Amino acid sequence: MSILVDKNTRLLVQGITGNEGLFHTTQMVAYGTNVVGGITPGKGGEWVLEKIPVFDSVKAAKENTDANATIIFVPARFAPDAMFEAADAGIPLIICITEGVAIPDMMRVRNYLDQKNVRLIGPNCPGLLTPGEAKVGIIPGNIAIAGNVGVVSRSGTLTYEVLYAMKNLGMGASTCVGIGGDPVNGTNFVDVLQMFEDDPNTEKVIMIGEIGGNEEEKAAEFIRTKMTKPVASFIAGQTAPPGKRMGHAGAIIEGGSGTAADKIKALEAAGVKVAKHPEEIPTLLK
Amino acid sequence: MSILVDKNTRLLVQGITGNEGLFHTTQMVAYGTNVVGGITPGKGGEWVLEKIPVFDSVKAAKENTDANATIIFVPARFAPDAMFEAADAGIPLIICITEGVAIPDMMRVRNYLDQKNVRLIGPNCPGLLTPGEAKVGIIPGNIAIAGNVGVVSRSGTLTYEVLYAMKNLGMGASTCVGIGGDPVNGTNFVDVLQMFEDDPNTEKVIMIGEIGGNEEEKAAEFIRTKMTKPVASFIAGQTAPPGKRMGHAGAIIEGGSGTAADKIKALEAAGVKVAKHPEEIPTLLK
Amino acid sequence: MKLHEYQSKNIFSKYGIPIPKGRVAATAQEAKQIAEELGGRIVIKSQVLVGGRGKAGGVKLANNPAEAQQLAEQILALEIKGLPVRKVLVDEASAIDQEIYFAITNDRAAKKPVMIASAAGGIDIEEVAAKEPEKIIKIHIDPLLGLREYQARDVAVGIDLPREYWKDFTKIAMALWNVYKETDATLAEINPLVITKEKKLIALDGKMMIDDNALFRQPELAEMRDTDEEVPAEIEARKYGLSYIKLDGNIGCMVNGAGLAMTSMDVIKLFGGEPANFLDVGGGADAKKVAAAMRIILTDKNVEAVLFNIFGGITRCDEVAKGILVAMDEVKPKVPMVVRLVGTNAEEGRKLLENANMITAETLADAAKKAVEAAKKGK
Amino acid sequence: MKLHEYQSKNIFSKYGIPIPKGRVAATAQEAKQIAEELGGRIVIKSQVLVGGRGKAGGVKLANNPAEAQQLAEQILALEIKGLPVRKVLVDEASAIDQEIYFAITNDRAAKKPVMIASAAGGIDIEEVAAKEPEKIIKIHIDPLLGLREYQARDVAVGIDLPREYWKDFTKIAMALWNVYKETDATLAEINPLVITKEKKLIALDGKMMIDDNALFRQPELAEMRDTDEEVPAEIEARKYGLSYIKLDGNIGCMVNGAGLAMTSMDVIKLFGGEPANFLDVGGGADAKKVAAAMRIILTDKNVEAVLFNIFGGITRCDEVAKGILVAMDEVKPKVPMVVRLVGTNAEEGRKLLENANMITAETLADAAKKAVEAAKKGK
Repeated sequence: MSILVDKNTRLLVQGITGNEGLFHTTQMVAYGTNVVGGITPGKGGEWVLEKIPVFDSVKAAKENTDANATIIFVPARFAPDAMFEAADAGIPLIICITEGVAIPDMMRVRNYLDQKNVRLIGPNCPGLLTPGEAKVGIIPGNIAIAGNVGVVSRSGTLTYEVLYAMKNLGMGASTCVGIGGDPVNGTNFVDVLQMFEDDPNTEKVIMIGEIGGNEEEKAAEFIRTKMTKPVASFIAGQTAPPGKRMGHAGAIIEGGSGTAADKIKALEAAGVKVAKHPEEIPTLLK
Repeated sequence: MSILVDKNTRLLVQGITGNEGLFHTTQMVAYGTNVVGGITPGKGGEWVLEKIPVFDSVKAAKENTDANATIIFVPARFAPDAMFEAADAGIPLIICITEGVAIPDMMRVRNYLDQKNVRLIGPNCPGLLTPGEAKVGIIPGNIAIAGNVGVVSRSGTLTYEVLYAMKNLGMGASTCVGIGGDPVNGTNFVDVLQMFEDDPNTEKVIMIGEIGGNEEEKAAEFIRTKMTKPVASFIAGQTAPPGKRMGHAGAIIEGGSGTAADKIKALEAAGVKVAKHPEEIPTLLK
Repeated sequence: MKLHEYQSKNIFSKYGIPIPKGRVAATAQEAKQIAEELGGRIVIKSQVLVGGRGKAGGVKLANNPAEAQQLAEQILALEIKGLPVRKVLVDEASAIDQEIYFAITNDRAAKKPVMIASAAGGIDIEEVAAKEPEKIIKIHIDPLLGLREYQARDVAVGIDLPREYWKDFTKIAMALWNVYKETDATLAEINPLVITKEKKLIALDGKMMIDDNALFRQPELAEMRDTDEEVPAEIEARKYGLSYIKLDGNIGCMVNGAGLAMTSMDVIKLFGGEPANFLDVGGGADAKKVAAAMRIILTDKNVEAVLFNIFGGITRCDEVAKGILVAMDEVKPKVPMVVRLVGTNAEEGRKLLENANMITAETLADAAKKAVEAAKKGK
Repeated sequence: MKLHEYQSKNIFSKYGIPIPKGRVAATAQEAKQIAEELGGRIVIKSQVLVGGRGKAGGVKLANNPAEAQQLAEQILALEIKGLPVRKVLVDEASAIDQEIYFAITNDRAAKKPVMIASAAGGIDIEEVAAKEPEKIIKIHIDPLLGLREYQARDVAVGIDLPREYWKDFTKIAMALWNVYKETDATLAEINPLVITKEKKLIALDGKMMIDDNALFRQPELAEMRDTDEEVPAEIEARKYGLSYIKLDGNIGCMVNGAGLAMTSMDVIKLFGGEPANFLDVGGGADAKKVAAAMRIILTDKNVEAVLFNIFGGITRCDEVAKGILVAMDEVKPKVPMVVRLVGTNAEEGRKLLENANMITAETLADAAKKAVEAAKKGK
């Protein structure tokens, strides 16, 4: 068992013939992910890796492959349209890897997708990995082993650090979910924590946060009130300089929250063990 | 019993201090409608008819009066905003009397309201009348008596003709619903027919249509397949010249449908008796 | 409000849609000058706000400026479906490989804007739609979100547009959406959108309609209205917020509400008469409006009787009665008048009209019968 | 990207928001000329992209052109929070009755734009927000529908704006929404929006931030970037799509991914070092980017050791290794380098670096420790 993706995932790749799309499709297929089709407008009818059909639109791909998930590798300026297209085609799970999507676009995407009952992971995220079943994203497959620890993270490569440290300790992951670090995105910590709480194969959870926003604080509240499974955490950015200030408005909206110290305090108050460096996290769950 | 409005309706009037708003508020109150408040931005704190408080916003009015319906009398260019405001304030039933609202605005309003589970009647409609209980609109109260015939109409004054003819025959209405004649509006024939079908106090239904669009054809299909109660109808516009053509696109979208002859044919095929002139309709249900 | 082809195409061009080089001319001499500037083969196109210009001889091809002048002269002398041609568009001619139909309009049933496209564009598009509906692509647009590029591509795929044109087509579609949205159009139509022999997409013809109810925020477009193309009585009616359409019958009608106005016409016909017009005085008609309405009805020489059918709601019958009195005083009508007032303030209205020389009626059927009879007697 | 006050206010004005008369000047002489044109009392405001100008003496009131020249001279000689003042805005002075705070920004938690307003505007607004949050009004905007007028009125009601100003305030709010939306702003702030003694609403000060990720479709705004206000290394970094922030420590870092970059800094600190910078080479970093990153790090004279921490995902370790080799060849660094490569193509990457003179590490903790040690040894 796992969450979000597994052996039954039938994946589309939007931007499959691009550099990154093709590289990571190759990696995903090598891992055993069931990539059923790809989309590159203007290249419909071609084939990728000799067995994956390319379509001109997500709609055509969905009709021909009965896909139930899609991963997006298109450039930032086209990514919003790709997300709209996937949602309109009725794909229930969208993973957007692309980084650099404009915030105004993401606000529109998120508000539109919320009406459609579509789950979005990302953008600017490493995607999903259910070790041994499906790799839907760019997390290197060989750095994680299957197990019973759910991992959720706002960061990309920092997540790899943690998975790698887990593996070195012989600790496996049920599913690793990279939700991405953008200010406006799809799935958040609380959504994933709820899924891990409900997943019988997940026994413990690692949550990797960073400075900015207040998603970690909300997660702490959720853990304190709703979660029965143990959670360990790490918050990146203790030494980071304060980010660009959004005028007075930023201070008014975000209030005093958002620092690493605040987040660590909230998490520890919720009974979460917080590590000093990423390689320490798995040891806290031993 | 009745549909949509009755003695328990707690009504707000948007544009209550305007000419039309004030005139019809007076008429509605005289009829016995429970008008609990009005809205005119900039006139909050004033009173109308010595007992109806005026508020600056629908939100304030809702909070202070616990209103469950609102009627809109503001000029066409402000009507879309008035509908958005009412929907956002959580009013579940909006009746918009205003005529001349632009179609692009109404497409946005309708698509937004559909997300919010808000019922809109109109715009460009005479509103609702449940004889003896509530008059929410501009239908003259004295032309209808209470009874068991549900009336639904796309037209304004033509509806009055029919109610008046009914009264002259001693036939009463459960509720009369003027849905308005605009190309893009809120509630349609099928919605109201379903409500009448479900209303134990409605035994028969009169439906008054006109040329253009295909709502009457859809209603005919609904009557044929879903309705058990007898329906009589009249379709206005048999001698009308063809309307302004919307280029080729209009013909392509609307196809051949929309003429009075088409609509009458569809209704008769569904077992509906169709009158030759409006005063004849009630006699068809005797 | 309809826009002329040249007006529509100028708007298209402003939004980045390629159109042929050309300009509008009011005289044959001007047409010649434009043809000289353009060089090469020229199309002369009558600018009238009706369809079927081509079949009426209102579109011609000229090989040189002299010919352009001669053909412009012919076309400017035409009358198409009753409308005299006052302007011609002088465009450079294009060598056409394929004609595509492409439009954005509002789909009232879906409550959404819709893109319509077909590989079989040109003048027979309606026939294609009727006989081979599978050749027509329709894609709805979310009015809150607007057109998305993938939808424009879906249209290109749907009409089997060769791939080399997808990018340009998508740009044109996005531009046409901006035209439609920003002008409050109810129709923005390119027919044909052509692929030229030089492998370019060009909007050869354009048609736009603007929502009259949105003109308050489109002052520039409102000024484009070509009143030369309208019946003077209809212009006059619009000035007063009346909705008037002239017909061929002998019984003038003034009614409040479009539905009741149509019904009144239907009932006149049912009792053997012929309506002379459609006239809706609208909701809340005041004395001034009613007086204007009466003047407009009576300018029609065919009118032999007038039927007033007012059922008061927003409209108050006493206000209508006042308007009738003002107008009678001013116009001094010689035809019989049948009046029926019911509803809001009907009593007061009837009292006001007591001393006017008018036939009164209780029901609509009764009123229609009396009007038909009165018209016959008058002869 | 931050805009200057004068740039923001020019944009406001273009959208119909009233601003004081005035212009920007680069010299005291120019400031005097502008003051002469304007007449009356004058405000001289330093144009730097940091807050706290007033407290730093960067905003002064002048009674006449001569005084304006003198004060401009003083202000143009200032350095505010490390930034030299290069321009001043010369505005006519307003007689102020009330200062209002009004802004539109994005609320990441709500995933929506939000209007923020307070009757207690001015420089102490953050203190108001912290101590008297009830004095701050926040109203969210549906990003698909846009700001609706009634919401703007709700703001006016919420800040107890006198009724006579509701209409003008609503216009300003709708205009500011258009500014925010059409410029892809993340912040459009008017502070203060003042009611003048002449009973007018005027945007006395303005601040805007544009989403860097949207600049591709805002070419005019992108050109407004004032690179004079930025650290040269950060400009250079942006050119290569790198995210670089200079810090005060001695250990340079090059990491892929913002989270891992911050973590690497945290771990350096944990083991007794001080990071010299934040540098995220981003996803899919190629050799060119990596070489640029190394050059940028090494321009910082404080750097005594460099830590490369690359965990391959989109980024391929072999590409990174190639970049390091190119850069080493070019820059010939004299400080010790600790490199750690894990993940996609890590093996190939390590092989490429085998013959380069670099310290390698297995874990991040190990790498950080080695870098801290190497820096110490180097002294």
